[in-house]
Amino acid sequence: MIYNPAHVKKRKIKSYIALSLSTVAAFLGLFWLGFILYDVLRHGIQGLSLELFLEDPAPPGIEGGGLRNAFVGQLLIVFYATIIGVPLGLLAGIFVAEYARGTRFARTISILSDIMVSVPSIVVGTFVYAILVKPVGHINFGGLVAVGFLSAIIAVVFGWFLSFVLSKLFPVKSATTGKFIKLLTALFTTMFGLFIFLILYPKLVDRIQGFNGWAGAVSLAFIMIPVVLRTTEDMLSLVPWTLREAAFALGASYYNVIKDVAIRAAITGILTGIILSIARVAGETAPLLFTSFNNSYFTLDMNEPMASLTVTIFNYAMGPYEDWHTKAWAASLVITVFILFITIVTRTIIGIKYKK
Amino acid sequence: MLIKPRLEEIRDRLLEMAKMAEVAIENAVKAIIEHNPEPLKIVEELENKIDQMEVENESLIITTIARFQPEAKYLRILIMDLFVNRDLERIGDHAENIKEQAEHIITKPKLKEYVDLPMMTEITLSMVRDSIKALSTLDTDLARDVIKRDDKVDALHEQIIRELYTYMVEDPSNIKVGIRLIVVSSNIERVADLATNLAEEVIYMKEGKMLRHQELDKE
Amino acid sequence: MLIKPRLEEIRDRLLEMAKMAEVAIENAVKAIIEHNPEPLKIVEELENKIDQMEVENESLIITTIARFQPEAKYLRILIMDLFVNRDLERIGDHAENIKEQAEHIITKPKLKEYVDLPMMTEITLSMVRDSIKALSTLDTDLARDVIKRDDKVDALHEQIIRELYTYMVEDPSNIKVGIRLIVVSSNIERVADLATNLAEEVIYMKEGKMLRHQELDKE
Amino acid sequence: MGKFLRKYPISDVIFAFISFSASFVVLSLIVAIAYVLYDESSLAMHRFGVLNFIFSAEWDPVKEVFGAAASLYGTLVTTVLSLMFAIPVSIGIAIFLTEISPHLLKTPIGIAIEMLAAIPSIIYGMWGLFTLAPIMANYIEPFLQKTLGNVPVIGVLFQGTPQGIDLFTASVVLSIMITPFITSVARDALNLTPDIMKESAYALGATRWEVVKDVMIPYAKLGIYGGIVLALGRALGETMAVAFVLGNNHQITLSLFEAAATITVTLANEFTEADSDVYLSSLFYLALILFTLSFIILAVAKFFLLKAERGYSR
Amino acid sequence: MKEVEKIKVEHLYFWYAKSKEPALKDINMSIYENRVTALIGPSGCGKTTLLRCFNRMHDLYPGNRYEGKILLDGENILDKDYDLIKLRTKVGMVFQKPTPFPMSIFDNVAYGLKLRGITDKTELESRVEKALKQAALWEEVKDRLSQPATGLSGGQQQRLVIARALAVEPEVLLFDEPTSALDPISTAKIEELVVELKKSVTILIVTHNMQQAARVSDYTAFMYLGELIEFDKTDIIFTSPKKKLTEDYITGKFG
Amino acid sequence: MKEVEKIKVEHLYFWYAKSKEPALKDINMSIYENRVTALIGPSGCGKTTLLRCFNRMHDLYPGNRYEGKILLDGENILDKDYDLIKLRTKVGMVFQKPTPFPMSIFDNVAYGLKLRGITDKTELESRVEKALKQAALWEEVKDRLSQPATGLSGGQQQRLVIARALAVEPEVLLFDEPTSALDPISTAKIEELVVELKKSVTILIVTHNMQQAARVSDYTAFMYLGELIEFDKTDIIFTSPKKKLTEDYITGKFG
Ligand SMILES: Nc1ncnc2c1ncn2[C@@H]1O[C@H](COP(=O)(O)OP(=O)(O)OP(=O)(O)O)[C@@H](O)[C@H]1O
Ligand SMILES: Nc1ncnc2c1ncn2[C@@H]1O[C@H](COP(=O)(O)OP(=O)(O)OP(=O)(O)O)[C@@H](O)[C@H]1O
Ligand SMILES: [Mg+2]
Ligand SMILES: [Mg+2]
Ligand SMILES: O=P([O-])([O-])[O-]
Repeated sequence: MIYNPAHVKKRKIKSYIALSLSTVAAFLGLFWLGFILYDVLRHGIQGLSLELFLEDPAPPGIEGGGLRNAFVGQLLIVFYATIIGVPLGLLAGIFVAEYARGTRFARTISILSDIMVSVPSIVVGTFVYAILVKPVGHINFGGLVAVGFLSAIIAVVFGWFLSFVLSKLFPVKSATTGKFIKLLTALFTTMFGLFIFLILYPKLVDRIQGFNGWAGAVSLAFIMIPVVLRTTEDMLSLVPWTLREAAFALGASYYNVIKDVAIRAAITGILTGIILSIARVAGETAPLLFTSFNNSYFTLDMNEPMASLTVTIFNYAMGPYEDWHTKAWAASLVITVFILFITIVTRTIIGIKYKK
Repeated sequence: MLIKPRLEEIRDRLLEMAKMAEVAIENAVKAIIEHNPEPLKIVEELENKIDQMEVENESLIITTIARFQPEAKYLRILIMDLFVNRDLERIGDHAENIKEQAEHIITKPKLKEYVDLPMMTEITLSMVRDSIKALSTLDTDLARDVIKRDDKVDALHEQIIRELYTYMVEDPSNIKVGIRLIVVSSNIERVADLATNLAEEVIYMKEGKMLRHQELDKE
Repeated sequence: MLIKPRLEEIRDRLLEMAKMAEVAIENAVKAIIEHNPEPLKIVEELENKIDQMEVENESLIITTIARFQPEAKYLRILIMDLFVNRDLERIGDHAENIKEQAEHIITKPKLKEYVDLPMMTEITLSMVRDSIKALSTLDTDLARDVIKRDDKVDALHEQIIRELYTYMVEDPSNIKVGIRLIVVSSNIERVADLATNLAEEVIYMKEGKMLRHQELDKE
Repeated sequence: MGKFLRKYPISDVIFAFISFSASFVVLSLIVAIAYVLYDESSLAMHRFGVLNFIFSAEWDPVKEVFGAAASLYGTLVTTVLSLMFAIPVSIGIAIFLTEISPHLLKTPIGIAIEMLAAIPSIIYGMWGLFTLAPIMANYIEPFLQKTLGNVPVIGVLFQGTPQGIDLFTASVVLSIMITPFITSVARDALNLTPDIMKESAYALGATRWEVVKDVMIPYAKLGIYGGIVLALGRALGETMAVAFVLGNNHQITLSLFEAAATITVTLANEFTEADSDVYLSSLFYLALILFTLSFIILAVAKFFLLKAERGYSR
Repeated sequence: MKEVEKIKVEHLYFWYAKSKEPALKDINMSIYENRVTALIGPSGCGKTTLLRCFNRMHDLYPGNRYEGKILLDGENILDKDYDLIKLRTKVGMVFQKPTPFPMSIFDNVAYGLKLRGITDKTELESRVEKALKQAALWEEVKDRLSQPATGLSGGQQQRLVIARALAVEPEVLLFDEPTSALDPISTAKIEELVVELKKSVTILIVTHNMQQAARVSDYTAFMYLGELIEFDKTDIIFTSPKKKLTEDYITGKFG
Repeated sequence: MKEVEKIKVEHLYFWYAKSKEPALKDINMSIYENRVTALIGPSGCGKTTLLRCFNRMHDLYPGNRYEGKILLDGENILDKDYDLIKLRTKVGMVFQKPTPFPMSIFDNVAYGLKLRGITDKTELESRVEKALKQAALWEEVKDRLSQPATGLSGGQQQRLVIARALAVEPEVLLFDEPTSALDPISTAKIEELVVELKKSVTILIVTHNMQQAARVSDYTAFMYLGELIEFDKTDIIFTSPKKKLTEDYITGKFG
């Protein structure tokens, strides 16, 4: 036994000091959080009132009014962002985690998504400005692409529904008829997608003038896509591979394996991932600054500039009026509470499901 | 417990073998007592069967040890089975030895009416029977009883030799048959020893205690 | 391989035991041939040691099987060791039997100068020695040689009985000693059988083949 | 194709194709961003060149002369400074969370720290403007000036009139923002140290700190680097948190107590006001530079994290 | 005991994608009907690889290549035209770790049946019950068929997976170290089940645990470096193998 | 063989934090110097829990509570005042999985020595060499002492960890299923090493593998539900245990 009491004592003191410093750091972190939340709460609560949610803003410099336009605008933008971003991210995640598992393509996509997740959101804003806002009056290439996406997604959702209904109506008897029905469905879906595109294009793109709600939704969607893709991929790859092999060994096709086994096993994680991505974009300001811009009037038309909470907070906080500052704090409180609530709830769910 | 059916199979085979050994001894001695070569045929036949069975059993037991890697109780059972198997085969061998002597003895006139020999055989066979019974029921009381009976057999054996000796001295023409009868008696005595062995195995099996080379009373 | 030292320990103990058994037989017969009770003391002593050792060995072997769960070769070795152990103990028993007869024989005058008995003993002891040698070197050729020598011993045994028979017929006062000498000869013959057994074990061990109950030549 | 169809059920073919197209979107997005930004900034690139634009500190919308140096400088200073503040604190927190905190507190404190990351950046900005800036201007900055301002060499950093709207405040806000990123990556990395790894160090008679220092930190090293680089990327691209407290002043000053500008702040404040093509194109040019920078840095972070992962799985 | 040949492997070679060396070299063996055949050998010798040839699991990954023949009831299942779904109906498989699908217990067992287009409820129910009974699980789960399968214990999950495989009435069942993730009690249960099941199916089992092979199998194949070294009755393999390599492995001289 | 008592456990109870039931109940046993003592029993019976009492590993987690005594060389190591660092110098430990620190091979072995303030290079070198030789690893690593320890194979890593424990010259060595993560060849090596090491240290080994206990240990303790059911010479435990519970466990009726 090699043992020296004096030396041991020295080591114990050193350990004590180092660990105390770490504890101080942790409390510093907690201090900032508490400080910020306390401030938001303290100031925000003063501005909370029913009018805040029910009235549109009063003209600048005049007291009163609310932020109804911004609340509604925020909801619309986030809603459309979700509609556009989630299916794309989800499908892409499935492709990367399943069909392309282990290939270089899959690795490239997931590394690129990781990078995309952290690309400065303001850069995404400038990008969307360039494709969806600026080219007004010119050939609207960006709008074309955006509407293309939108119709494709609607068509796919429709096609899925169709195949589901058909399979219920005509239970598959033989493999050949099954393939036939699926082929028909696929063709019909494609036609439907084209049809939607032709209807939507003039309706949406032609009427857009400068800043517009769609642009905001699309920029948020672009931020969501990689997030959803990565969580979907991660959650799917947490599903043990042997589970899929077990399904294959029973004679299932890969589509069946994905639908019946892989997605089912990963669904909680995927859903929480989606919700977290919504929470994430709900707090974004920078990408909206020059896409959906701002609008002091209430509107539901996505083709017009649209107010959002975050941009409103920016403008009001920078503005000269005390009343604006109070409103900005109140809006901050609402958005913070919303995001923190979602975050905590979903993280807890993930924690329960995956950590244990 | 996948090993259990195997153990039962072995047990059944040993019981069958014991029965055969018992019948073989019985018939070999019967030929002498009844002065009749007929029962010897049965002995011949049984002996072959026993030999064959011993080989099969041994391989079965060893295979079972190799495959099921038994511990404690099951291992003790199997090791006991291994010895029981050999002991039973030895009983068969003794039947064969007796048979060989009997073939000669019955060509000569009968020396006398046998009294002690049937009695000794009877006790010995009861020992074989009971040791086998003790074995299949793991009844150590019965096994201890078997071991005690061995003394009786030993005494009878001495008695037979003494008697035969007087016959031989009386009439040297009896010597040839006398010697053969002594050999028969020795063989029966050996069978009783083997039955004692079996009984000891049972006690070892059940209590993990080795009895051999110790007096039963000293326990 | 943690089992190896155990196997060696067992092997060494068996060799030691074999040596003792051999010496015991040698001395028991020597007492008869030299008409001298002195060597019997050694027999007595060895017999006790052998008995004790047998119990120890058996427990050692079973413990080794239980603890090391051997397969294939090692299991065959240990099973063989188990039987060898018992066989050696039996040789010890036979020495004891011969000793008992010898005690009586040497109280009577010598029947004749023994010629066949020493020869038979010599061959038997050579069989014991060689079977043990075969065992420790796993030399199957030697083992086969041992098995062949058994015929010689059997022949000598017959020869001895025939000779003694003439002595007994000539002079009935020889009968008592004659019977005892026959018993001695039978015991030696049994020892030769056991040596044959050992040799067969070796062959089984090495080749996984059971020889018993088969003619060697038929192989 | 015929053979392919025979081998795989049609449902597989359709689904694989659809999901492939979706995953292709990600790829096209990155390329599209790079291309569009390049395309839009080509006017400015033509006029000011590359190196010239990067190293010129002049930013004058009236004269239509633009250079990125001032914004770049602000970006770099705030980033570096915020990392300097955040790294020791984050690692301290991570150590506290993995090794010191009582089990009951681990989850709540962990969640609390992660909540810092979930708070929208605009809240940081506002809080920085209304709460932190006055505190900085009235207490902390004067104090620093008094104590460190006269120290040779580094004293330069603390000159000027403390107003709270400056590089220093912005860096502090940023550091609070990125702390949870480093913390959570570092904590996860530290947590990946298997329990028996730690226990075997304890079993050798190590103290708690020795276990952290000799086993856990080396074990988590790559992960921590990755977290730092990730945080670097965040700090670089952060907009709203600094927009309020930096003042948007295109100047290069050694003093930390001066207003300045970062690329993001410039974009946020001026994009909608750009009234000439060159002005807008220059802003796109800035965005392109920022995109390139963050792309490179994030690629590096990814590299570290991947390597770390591979290290653990071994 | 009359032995009927169920599967015959002839000169089987197998290459994993991208590897030049074959993972299986010239395998020749017979698998007898209603017998348990065990595959043993040191880690990496190709046991799993061989097992997965029998239901062409390897076809899931592009680039893997077979040569030689595997005759199942006289038909070569390695034929390009052999219908994989038919093959996997005939040849079921159970994996190392239990793989219950994220569905109810009932749906797990019914899954294979549903894939085959059986939708009639009463038929499904009776088949599920039969399979669960065969897998000795019915008594334990009959009151909670609609609960998620993940709530079962490891050993129960493994029996569920066996029931799922049995539901489609396979003729051959492949087990890849089915007990290596289980505790000893569950292991004993599965072993007994395997011995019981051989009455109705032909069983192939890969195991790392030699004692397990010794306990449950009728035939044992010893593999080494992708080759089949010895194939014989289990009784013989474990007491007097013919090949030195087998003997060394069995007595524990290596892996 | 004269048996010298190295450790004496007297009426030891142990509670995990938050659990009311003790995980160890009234354990009484002796551990003899230069002997290998094996702890066996079904999963969850408290083997690991008992083992970890001997170097007070449980103290790392707050709320765990001991009662009773563990006398090491006559001193009660459960005393509040007993210096843990001293205890852990006397009592080394080796875990289920190899735990090489992320340093070079040399530094791994030298780590414990450095902690204890040994900085002299030649002394370090000679001690490291000695420990590596004791752990039968010297020959395999002497040419690459400065390479990272993670590059070693699993079995080598485990021997490295043993060398690391040996370097500080412990008097007792605790092994918690040291081979459960290893292949059979490495397992055999570790087992031989354990038997060899008992010449210089007293060894306590927890193992799931009964055969391993049978092979390496001189004494075996059988535990069940937190109690010590039987403690005796290994020879006796494996051939004729006194208690029915032990017999049932040994013959595989449960766990
Ligand atoms: N997907 C794969 N690609 C390439 N080589 C592989 C693959 N899977 C296994 N191998 C190689 O094939 C050989 C046989 O592997 P296999 O998994 O069949 O061994 P095994 O006998 O089942 O071993 P274990 O007992 O460890 O499961 C090994 O050398 C292995 O490295
Ligand atoms: N950290 C813990 N907190 C509470 N209870 C525990 C803890 N660790 C183990 N236990 C409980 O203590 C009992 C004994 O556990 P222990 O790990 O000692 O068993 P073991 O015999 O080593 O089992 P195994 O063979 O599975 O390793 C078990 O019932 C277990 O559930
Ligand atoms: Mg015979
Ligand atoms: Mg344990
Ligand atoms: O880019 P932001 O996170 O500040 O919106």
